[in-house]
Amino acid sequence: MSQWKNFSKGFFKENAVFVLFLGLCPTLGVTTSAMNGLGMGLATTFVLVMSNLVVSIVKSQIPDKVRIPSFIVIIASFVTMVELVMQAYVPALFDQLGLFIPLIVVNCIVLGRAEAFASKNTVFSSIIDGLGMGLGFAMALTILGGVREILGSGSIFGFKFIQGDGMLVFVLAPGAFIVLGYLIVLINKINKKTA
Amino acid sequence: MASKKESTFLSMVLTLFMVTFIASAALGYLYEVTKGPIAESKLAKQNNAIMQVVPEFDNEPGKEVYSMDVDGGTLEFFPAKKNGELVGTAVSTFTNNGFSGNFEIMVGFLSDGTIHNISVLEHKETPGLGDKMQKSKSNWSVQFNGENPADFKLKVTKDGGDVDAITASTISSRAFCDAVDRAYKAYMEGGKK
Amino acid sequence: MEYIIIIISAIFVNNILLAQFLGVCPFIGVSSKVETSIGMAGAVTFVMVIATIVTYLLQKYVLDAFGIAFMQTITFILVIASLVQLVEIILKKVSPALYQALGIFLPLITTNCAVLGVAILAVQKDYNLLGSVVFAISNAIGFGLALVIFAGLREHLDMVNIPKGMKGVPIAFIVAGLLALAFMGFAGIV
Amino acid sequence: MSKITISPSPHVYEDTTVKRLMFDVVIAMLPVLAISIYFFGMGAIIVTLTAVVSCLAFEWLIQKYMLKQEPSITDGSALVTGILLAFNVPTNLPIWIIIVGSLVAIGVGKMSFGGLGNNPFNPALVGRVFLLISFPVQMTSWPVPTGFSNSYTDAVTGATPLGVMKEGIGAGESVSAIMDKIPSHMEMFYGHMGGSMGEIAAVALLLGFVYLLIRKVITWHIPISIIATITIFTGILWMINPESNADPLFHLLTGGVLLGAIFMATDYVTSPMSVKGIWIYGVGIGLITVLIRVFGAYPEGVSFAILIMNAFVPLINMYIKPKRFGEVRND
Amino acid sequence: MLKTFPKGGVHPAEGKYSANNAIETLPLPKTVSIPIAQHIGAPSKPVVDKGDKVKVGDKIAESAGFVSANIHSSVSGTVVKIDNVMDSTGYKRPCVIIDVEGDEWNESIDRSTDLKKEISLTDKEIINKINESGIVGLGGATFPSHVKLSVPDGKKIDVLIINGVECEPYLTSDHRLMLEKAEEMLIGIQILMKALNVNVALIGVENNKPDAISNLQNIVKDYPGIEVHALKVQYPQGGEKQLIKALINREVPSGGLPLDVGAVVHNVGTALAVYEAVQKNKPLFERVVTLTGKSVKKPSNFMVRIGTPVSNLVEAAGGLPEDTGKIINGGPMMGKAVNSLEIPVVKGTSGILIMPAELSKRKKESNCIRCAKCVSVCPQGLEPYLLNKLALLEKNDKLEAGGVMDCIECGSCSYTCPAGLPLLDYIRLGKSRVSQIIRSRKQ
Amino acid sequence: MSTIILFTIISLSAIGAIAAIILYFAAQKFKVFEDPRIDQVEENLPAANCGGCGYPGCRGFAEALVKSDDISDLYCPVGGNDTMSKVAEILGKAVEAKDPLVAVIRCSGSPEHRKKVNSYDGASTCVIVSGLYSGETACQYGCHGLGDCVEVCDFEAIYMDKETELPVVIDDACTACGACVKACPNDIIELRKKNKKDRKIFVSCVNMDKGGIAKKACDVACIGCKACVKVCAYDAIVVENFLAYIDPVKCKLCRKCVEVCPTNSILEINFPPRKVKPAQPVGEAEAKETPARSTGEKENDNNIINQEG
Repeated sequence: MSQWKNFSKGFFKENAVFVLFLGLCPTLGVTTSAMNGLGMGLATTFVLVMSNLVVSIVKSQIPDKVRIPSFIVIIASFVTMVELVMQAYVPALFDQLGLFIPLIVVNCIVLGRAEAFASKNTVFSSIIDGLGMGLGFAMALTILGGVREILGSGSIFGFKFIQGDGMLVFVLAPGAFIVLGYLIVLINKINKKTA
Repeated sequence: MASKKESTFLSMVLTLFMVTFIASAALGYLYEVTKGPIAESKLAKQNNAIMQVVPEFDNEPGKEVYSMDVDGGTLEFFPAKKNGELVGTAVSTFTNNGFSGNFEIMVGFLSDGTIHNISVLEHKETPGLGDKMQKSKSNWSVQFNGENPADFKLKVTKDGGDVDAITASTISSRAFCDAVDRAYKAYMEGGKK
Repeated sequence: MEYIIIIISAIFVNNILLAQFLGVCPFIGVSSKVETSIGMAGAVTFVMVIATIVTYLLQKYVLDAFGIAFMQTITFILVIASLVQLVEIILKKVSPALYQALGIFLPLITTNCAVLGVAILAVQKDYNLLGSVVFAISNAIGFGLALVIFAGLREHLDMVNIPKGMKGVPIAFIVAGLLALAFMGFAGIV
Repeated sequence: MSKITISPSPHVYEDTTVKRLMFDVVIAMLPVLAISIYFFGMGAIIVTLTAVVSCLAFEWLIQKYMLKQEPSITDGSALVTGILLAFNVPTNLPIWIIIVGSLVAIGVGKMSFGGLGNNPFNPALVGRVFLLISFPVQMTSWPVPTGFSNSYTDAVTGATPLGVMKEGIGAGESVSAIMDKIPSHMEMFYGHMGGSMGEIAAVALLLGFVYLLIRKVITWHIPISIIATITIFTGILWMINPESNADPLFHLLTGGVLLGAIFMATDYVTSPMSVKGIWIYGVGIGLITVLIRVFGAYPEGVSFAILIMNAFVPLINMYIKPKRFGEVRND
Repeated sequence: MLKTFPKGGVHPAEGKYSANNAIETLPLPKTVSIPIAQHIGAPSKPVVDKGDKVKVGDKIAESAGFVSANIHSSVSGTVVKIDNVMDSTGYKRPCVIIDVEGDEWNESIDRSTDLKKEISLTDKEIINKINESGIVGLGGATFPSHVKLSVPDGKKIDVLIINGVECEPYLTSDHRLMLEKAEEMLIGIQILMKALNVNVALIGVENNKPDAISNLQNIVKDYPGIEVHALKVQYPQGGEKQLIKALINREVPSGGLPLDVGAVVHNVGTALAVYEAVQKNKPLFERVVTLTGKSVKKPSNFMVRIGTPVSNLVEAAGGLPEDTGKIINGGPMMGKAVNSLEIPVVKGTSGILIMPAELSKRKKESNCIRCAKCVSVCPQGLEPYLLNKLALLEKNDKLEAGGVMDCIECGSCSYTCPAGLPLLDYIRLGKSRVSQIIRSRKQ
Repeated sequence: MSTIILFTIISLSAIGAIAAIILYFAAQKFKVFEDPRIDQVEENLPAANCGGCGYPGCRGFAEALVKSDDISDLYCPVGGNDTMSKVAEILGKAVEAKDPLVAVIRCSGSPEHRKKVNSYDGASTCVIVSGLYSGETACQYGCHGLGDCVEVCDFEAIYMDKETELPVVIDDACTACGACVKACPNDIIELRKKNKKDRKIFVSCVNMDKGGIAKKACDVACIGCKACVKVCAYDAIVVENFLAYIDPVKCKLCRKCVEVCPTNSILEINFPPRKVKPAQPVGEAEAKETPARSTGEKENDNNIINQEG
């Protein structure tokens, strides 16, 4: 597989959110606005890339039985780093994302990629894979956040374009589920057409 | 591909130990590095909130904070001083009657009890409804500014008070009044130092 | 009374799945049959309660005691992962019947953010040990309730002709959305 | 001789069709519509027409262009959804909001599941609750029933008796004091009060109920179980403390209890199949309604209660079965 | 209050056009094709060969087991061949084809019309006689009657139930029998009572046949132990289990037989056949068949020899109407639509219904709206909408758990479904799949 | 080094070490043996979970493969010989190579050839019609045309031809899983050996009526005349119950039988066009024209589909 393909598959063909249905908790939880989605997506991307990198480096040194705990510790370390750094330098975003930052650790994508890809591939392709999957995830979150923001608040990236409120349901829990449901249908359609 | 290590007892424990060792060392170091900025940003946030609700000051209210237990919770008082003179007190107060549970606001009182300004610290109220109490969402809370609860009834008009409720969010408005009222009473009953 | 509020809040008002989006992956994954969803709910309850107790003690006697609260995430997840694996290993040997019923869901639970989420939330909310346990149980019940209702709905959907593009996960999300919409009615009960 | 038809038995059929059932429901709703028009004037007409036309249009468009099916809007189900949606909103709701509601009701609530018979939730209620949460301000300012001359665009608005009651009790007033501020029970009975257009006139709703019973479109079980539960539950609360809890009759006459019990909870598609199941369903709706009304933030809970119990229906159907003939009991 | 079964049921339009037309004897056909399998159970073995001469009442095929029945010639003449001919099931089955020559009866048959009241045979002899005469249930199920009368050890029968309900719309053959042959029928019932050693026999008649009820009630006074009960007009009142429930309030357990609740059910036609066999030594070779339909010129009840082509009946009733759309062997609820008039009348043929084209198309199908009407009309307490879906999705284990084997195929669910769904079609399919599974499990 | 870092390292490492020790001993103490080969085998199966092997899903099949000593009876029709040889390699068991198969439809009774005499008005599935007399035509053996086989095909390898009202198999998509064979109530569909270039010769009829009756019901029915038997040089054709059957193994695709069949019920598919025989009587040529064209069309259809697929 060429590295380009390796990178780009995370956007459509194997998009974590729309196609593989992974990492749904933050996907639904933080996407009340496009900005939040983007922030969460980038945080996850960082963790993904770094954990993929480390896992692919140390893979041969780790016995099978403690593979999963070791991976989890590696991932959790990076998550904690993100946590600390965000708390220090972007406290506002950190407050917005709240609980979901520590929960990156249990995001199935991160562990999934470490398990399925990084533990079997070279360092370079692992980074590319992590970057692709992560940015694909960020893209999905931004789209979802964007749609919810447009419909729910009448703004995009905080820029208000209608007077008053939008349809509030979309910034609340039910809207998250419904928008994601229809987005999946849409992405499937697009994927099928390009296939 | 390099051959995998075998899962012996020693290798398992050793590996896990190594991983946790490195991880914790790295984290510990990072914590040391970020400790300062985190504390700073927290302080900045607090100061920011205080700054919004009281007139200009030059002391560090966060350092002179004192507190008082009221209604099963704790109110914190941040005295703001300019040139050693008390210009106002920021009171962080709470209510449990919010639409979605409790929320916290910061009320700034001038020394006579007049409300200088109010900001919302933390809330879970419904977006588009209760969250209009935030300044960023609407000007609703401005109506409190400059009013002294001594002659400004901290109740929504429906309940016979002087506060115009947020449209369709009487509960949030009522809870908001409750929080302000709690701060006012505490402030007047000995919160004033 | 305090505990009743915790219970009602966790089950109905702030349902962990429908309002807080924790544990959505297994929610979508394991909810196609009522029977399996009951098994999953049982397994989650079990793990959630044990994990909350262990992490509570850990937080109180290790993290807080040493002033290293920032290590919360990493220690919690490590403990939960080991715990789940331990439970799985023991269950497989001790009670194969229970393993058949619950055990197959255990690996899924490691990555169920509901467990970690509840453990962290219980610490954040400053509950005491009993409060934490009540919180964990009621969240688990809330999770189970949503899961079982949802599984019932999905079994119903299996029997009707869903449009082709909507089949499977998309329609599940729409149903989840409508369920969350219905649950909004409980707002303000506590 | 032309070709002989062959088919498995039976060879005769009852003349009831889906269409007939749906149009019977429409007929049963006419008195309610009439009273609404009498009290709210043009607003009632505009809202109903908008809802009906947009529901029909969305159903047709979605079937034709998205699902690529033979459009079946003539079966009357979209018409019923449209009227019910209109019944559940204030008569001064802006047209575009009604259209959004219709789109959600038909598009999300019904067609996403494949159309009539497949949807687990009542489409009209999905539309209404969606609107209620999305546009809380517009959905909770009801025009005062001044009569046919009532203006659509700038009617005087007020709260429903339920809203007034909730506000009052919340503010610590006594029930008897609040009662003085709202219409009498008799006025409520014939519909002289603020509220969504379909829920005000108990007398017209009961008329529709009788018609549906006579035409055997519905059985009495669902409405009666809901009404009985609400009566008993609120009755107990009332007897405990009549000054902080309204009387049962007040609860029955206000809000959407009758509309919900007669026209929406009885929706075939989203109600249980067995009589035992129907009792559980009805009692559940009643309990949740009172729970929300008395303890919750919303003054009215019928819509939510029905939607929540809709969600339980598959489970009820799965575990509550009719007693089989000759069933060997193990107990 | 009239007695009835407690749960479900429908009331289709009755359409009993031929109720007032007395039974006519149909002229002999030119040839008859007598299938060797006219009953439930093993097909009989032919005992005649091509070229043999037979008389009316001669045995032409022999019972091939306990659950099987003898077949007798219904005409006199020459056996032309034994060949596969399509019967009412649509499959080609072996038939004995006889060219009719005159009408010469077997000498042993008592052709007099005198009533013979006293019963001289013992219970065992009666059962043997019934077996010998090839009597099967004439209500349509065609279960060999002697099997029903041979009560297994350990079972106690205390009541005989006679099914005169005729709940199928249009059909009137039992109705006419109860009017015209009541006396013979009652003696037949006494014979059955003797064979079963019971003292009570209850005749259930649907209340839409008041003349038959009053006629029977008049005569029954002379027959101790026999009672006549009018029943509510409600389909499927004539279902064995429903009839037992309505008359003696006992519920046949799921998967069980009437025997399990101490009852045996026989049709009125069977009772008459028993009388003729036991008292007149006349085997079962003719029966009453209703030929009716909305457009039929002369809706009639005919006494027909077994093996007569259906076309002969149609002819005698004024020919096939122009607008014929469907020809049904049996009643409209449970009968089979056939595609040819050349099929022979068999022991189980109670009527031929000719439906005009306008009535023979089904309702247009639409989505199930889950109105639960099917659940409320199911006399067996099943959930047809669910069984239908499960059968469609081939979920056989769930079908079995859902009680598909309890379905009596009465058709009430399909009849009532406002969406016009072919519920029973699929349930029947699911039932056959499940019964196959059950059978293979037993092996 | 600050104390915080020290505490951090000590506590986390301790937790990690303790967890590892506990897990290690638990794993030792509560060991349950599970054959690791099951996973290996499963990885090599196509994961279509179609049930074509007769087991519930690929995992079930994998377990069966590992457990049984002789796996020659077990066969994954979807994965074919490649998969089976891989599996055999893993398990160290021998596997016989099987001829690839493809489903063929043994009925040519389009409305053109087989007149409809009744109209069916019931649930739209072949199983139910098959319980009702002969269905819409006088041939009770032939295709009912309601597409039960299309319904069950997981690979979209069958579709209903609207004109002929008969199902058509897309050879390239067919995996010979046998689902359609099971679904057809009239046993019309047969899995036959796949020949070079998808060539096929088979009797496209299952009518077991006597010649006259069969012919009356359908123009292209096999009447059991045995003309094909006489002309076959390889003993590949047998006639039983008035119906011919060509043994796919013995058949050498010589096409002689196709020519002699008086009702054109033997089909040849995907063959190059025949050389035109010069000395053919005019009448016979005319009689043959219709069916010959119809098979030609079939061939074309197939080609088009192959290109698409």
